[in-house]
Amino acid sequence: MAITTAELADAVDTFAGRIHAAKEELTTLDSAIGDADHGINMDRGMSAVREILRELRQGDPGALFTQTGMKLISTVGGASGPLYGTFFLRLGTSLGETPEVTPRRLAEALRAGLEGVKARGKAELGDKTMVDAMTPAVEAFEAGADGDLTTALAAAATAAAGGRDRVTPVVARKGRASYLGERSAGHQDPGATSTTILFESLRDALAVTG
Amino acid sequence: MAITTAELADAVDTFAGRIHAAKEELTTLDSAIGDADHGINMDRGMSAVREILRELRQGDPGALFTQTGMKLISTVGGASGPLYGTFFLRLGTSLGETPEVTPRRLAEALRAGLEGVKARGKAELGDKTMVDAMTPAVEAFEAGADGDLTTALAAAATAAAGGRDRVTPVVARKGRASYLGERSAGHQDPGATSTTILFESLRDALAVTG
Amino acid sequence: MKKLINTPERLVDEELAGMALAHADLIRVEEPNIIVRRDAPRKGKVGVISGGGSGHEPMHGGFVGLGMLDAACPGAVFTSPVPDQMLAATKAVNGGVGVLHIVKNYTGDIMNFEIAAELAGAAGIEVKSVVMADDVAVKDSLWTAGRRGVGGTVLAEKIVGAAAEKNADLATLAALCQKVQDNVRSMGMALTSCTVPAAGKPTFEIGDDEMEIGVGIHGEPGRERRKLATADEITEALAVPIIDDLPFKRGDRVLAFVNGLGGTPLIELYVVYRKLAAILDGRGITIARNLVGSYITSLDMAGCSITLLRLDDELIRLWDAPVHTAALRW
Amino acid sequence: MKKLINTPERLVDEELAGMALAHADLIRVEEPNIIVRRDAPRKGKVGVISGGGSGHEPMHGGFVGLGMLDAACPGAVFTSPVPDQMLAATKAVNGGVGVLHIVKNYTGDIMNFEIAAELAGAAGIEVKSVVMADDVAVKDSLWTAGRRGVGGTVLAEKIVGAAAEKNADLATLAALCQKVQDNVRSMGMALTSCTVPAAGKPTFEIGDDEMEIGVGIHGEPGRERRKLATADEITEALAVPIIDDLPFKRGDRVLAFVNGLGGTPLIELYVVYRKLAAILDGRGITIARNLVGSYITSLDMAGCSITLLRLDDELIRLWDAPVHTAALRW
Ligand SMILES: Nc1ncnc2c1ncn2[C@@H]1O[C@H](COP(=O)(O)OP(=O)(O)O)[C@@H](O)[C@H]1O
Ligand SMILES: Nc1ncnc2c1ncn2[C@@H]1O[C@H](COP(=O)(O)OP(=O)(O)O)[C@@H](O)[C@H]1O
Ligand SMILES: [Mg+2]
Ligand SMILES: [Mg+2]
Ligand SMILES: [Mg+2]
Ligand SMILES: [Mg+2]
Repeated sequence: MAITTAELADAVDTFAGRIHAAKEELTTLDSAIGDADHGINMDRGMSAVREILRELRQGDPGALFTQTGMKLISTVGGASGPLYGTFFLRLGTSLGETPEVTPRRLAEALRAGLEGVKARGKAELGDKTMVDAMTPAVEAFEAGADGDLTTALAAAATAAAGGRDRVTPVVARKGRASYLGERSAGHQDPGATSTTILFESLRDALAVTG
Repeated sequence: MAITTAELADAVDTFAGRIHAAKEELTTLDSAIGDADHGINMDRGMSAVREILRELRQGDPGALFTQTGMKLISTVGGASGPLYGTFFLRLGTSLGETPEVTPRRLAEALRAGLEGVKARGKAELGDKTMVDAMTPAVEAFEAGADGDLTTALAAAATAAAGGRDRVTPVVARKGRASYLGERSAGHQDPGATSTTILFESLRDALAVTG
Repeated sequence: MKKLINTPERLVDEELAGMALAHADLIRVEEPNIIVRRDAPRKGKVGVISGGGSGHEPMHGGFVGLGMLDAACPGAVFTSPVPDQMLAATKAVNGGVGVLHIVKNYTGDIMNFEIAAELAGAAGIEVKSVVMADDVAVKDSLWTAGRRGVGGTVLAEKIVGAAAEKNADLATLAALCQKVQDNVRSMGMALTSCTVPAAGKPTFEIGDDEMEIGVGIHGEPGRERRKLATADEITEALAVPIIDDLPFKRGDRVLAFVNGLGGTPLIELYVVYRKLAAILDGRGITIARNLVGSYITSLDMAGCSITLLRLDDELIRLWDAPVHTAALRW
Repeated sequence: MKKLINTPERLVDEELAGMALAHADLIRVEEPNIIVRRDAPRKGKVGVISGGGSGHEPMHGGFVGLGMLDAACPGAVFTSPVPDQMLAATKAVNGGVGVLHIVKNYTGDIMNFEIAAELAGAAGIEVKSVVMADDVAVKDSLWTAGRRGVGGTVLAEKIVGAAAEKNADLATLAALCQKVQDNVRSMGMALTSCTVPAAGKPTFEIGDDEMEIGVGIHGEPGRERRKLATADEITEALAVPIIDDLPFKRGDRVLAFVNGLGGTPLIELYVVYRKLAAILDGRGITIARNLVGSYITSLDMAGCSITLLRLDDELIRLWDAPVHTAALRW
């Protein structure tokens, strides 16, 4: 039941496709409490990743994620570039040269990614950032990683969305949204939204059909 | 049946009041084929004239018009400042120190004013400028100057309006409107409109009641 | 209308007060609203003045200082100044060897400067006037008011000012200004209308997918309304009529001036400059000097103008000569 | 959306191409989109670089040249540049004695510069970073992203650049930059939203009778929406929080910087400057130097910002030192 590089590459590709589709939505969310570019930024980065995906598909999962992270760092910019970049880089480093990924190994890698994001961005839970979607998602996946993969992925995606929605009423304390003070309350965070899309992409691409 | 300085001052005052009332209309006309300031310009000048009118009322008609002209020149600017300024200056010079003005003398003075405007602005009949209202107005007044003053003034005002309307369909060849080329056709000229207001003011203020 | 102003009536006065405070080292502001070089008059130096309606900042007041204008006469917004201003400015900069009036070709400017020159002459000051009329969007015809003076005026003021600084005489300066006029052509376009403060609403209506080609600097509508186009297409639409008019020819050296109209960000002007450079390069015309920025504006209008000046060694030398004004300095 | 652009995707590349052509005497543009001083690297001189999203022109690219920046890294519009750019710029200006990164305090800028500094360090180049965070509209708190870097950055780049030109060492320059940061405060306001080209529509909706007080330079809505007010009231609404924050006190000498956000005509900035001068005068604060113009913009946003820097003799001397860049020159 281990996951192959090709399957993980499909997941990355799914994420890229959904980001492209959500480009406007993410940018609109960022207009309200940021600078109207989150969808544009993520789409620029994931489109660049897509271009090297065919090649990455040939290698190991560690390289897939490391290269994805590096590509994001060198094409996205903004806050999301280093953050998503670090996330994928840490995923890659954690997986190392493992040829196949078990759900448990994936859980460890996701944890490493999350910790990387927190170290880079210094955001805490409740600051109203992508961390608020990523943390419950990783925790839910960890909790289910020894059981059924599909179930664990579904739980992670649901937890991401829950985290995203939980901080919508909250006042932002990190990123551009924090400049708005009280006015940021009531708006959905763009980064938490793209993170939810990430976990939904993992769920839908990696789910064991049947 | 001669006209006194006080009566002429009333006419100037009437003109000032009507310009003030027509400020927006004139500016709107100038928006279409000019630079959106004719009403503002004329109102700035005539308001300044109004401030010295009480004093001018004490002197002779020549001084009234000369001072009106000088005030316009030094407060209006634009094309209309030197043109209306010259018009009133020439009226004043023509009247000299005459204590009272007969219709015939007024006709001569208006002719001098018109010639001054043409010399200063070098516009010909049909160029779509104030000259197109002023010329028929002066001619009509000249034609009637030996008859009834009220009738002659009415004819002048009607002729001004006729001249104004005659050049509305025409392509402008002078002033800012000329920059528009063909696009100036179909628009009423702001300066011809203010000149019509001038002759209507003379008509209404100087008309022999009864 | 959204503007950083108090009242339309006080706008020009308050702007001049701000300029006087900000640039006390360069200028003084005197009644009746004239901006005079701090050290004017300078004995033995021809005074160079210009003026016109306000709303074109930094022109002309931002060009008063060493190596450019000795005085500027700002009228009400988009309204030629009154002769009293030009007369006062002429007296203020009169160093005993005459004063040059650089006049943009607008009926109002011409007439008001004319009256001022008559009055200055009567007061014993020799005045020569040169009329700038570089806008190729307007047909050059004896039967109309003729071409408008636009971007070329900025270049003329710099070049003539440099020669005046070196004590060229009045006749020489007038001839030099005429030489600039003879070799300079411009054209502008607008994405939006401007809003005259006293009018309170945009001068013209324009659709979201439309632009005006051939606008002047007073919110006068252009000669033609077209569908909105790309920066490259717009640059072409301005550059080609300019080039063809003089015409500018293979082997010519030019000063290329890309100007913003007041509401245009600098980033866009460089996009236009890039295309302009490519067009000129394609025709074998060399850009020897350039100027990119908002120097002759139309209040808050979004849009740009292009000006090309054919250069020779004399003009290059004068362009390169030191200038120290609020808006141009090197 | 009405802009002089070809496509949003090509905007920054084409702008840089235009800048490279217009200012070939000052700069060169290199992959991956960095603007480098023509004569960099200079042996024995500390390199000073900055960078940030595009859309703030002339900042930072317009400040590359003698006496200011050695390189600038423009990101996509309103998006921090990527570490590759800062790394390449750091290498390009490395004269062997270290490189200073002047970073505006935005999460993205901080992180991307941080990564670049790590990489540069790994490549054996000593890097120090100073973070500019002068926007008093944002509460200064350990619990948030902290204050934004805005107008103070322009002044820091000028002053630090002047010292670097005189071969001050890296530690001295970092301390000097921090000194500017410690003495500078800013605040901005918007009359209109800007339009991010790739987004194609205004970032925020705003009524005809409304304004945003406390906006940043990225079209972020401000802290507060208010009814439109006069220029004097707006100037007061910006100046007082700035003065009270440091606080600036009676007897202080300051540099007063009135900045346009991209869609604001110069005439309006002088109206604001006039009132600012009156406010400072009323509090016994002396304007020793000033800067009025659009130097740190937010695309086509109409609005302004005010920056005050408390000066001492050292800062005045460095401000007055020669500078030759596309946007600042004396
Ligand atoms: N310090 C941080 N830690 C984690 N996530 C952050 C942090 N700052 C911002 N973010 C996330 O980044 C998102 C914005 O990304 P983006 O718009 O691409 O970058 P920028 O804010 O530079 O324009 C926010 O919605 C938020 O979720
Ligand atoms: N050469 C001219 N001769 C006579 N009248 C003219 C001439 N040029 C313009 N005008 C008149 O002036 C009017 C415009 O005046 P105004 O708007 O106040 O000045 P400006 O055109 O300088 O803004 C035009 O409508 C026209 O009637
Ligand atoms: Mg953003
Ligand atoms: Mg007009
Ligand atoms: Mg006018
Ligand atoms: Mg951004």
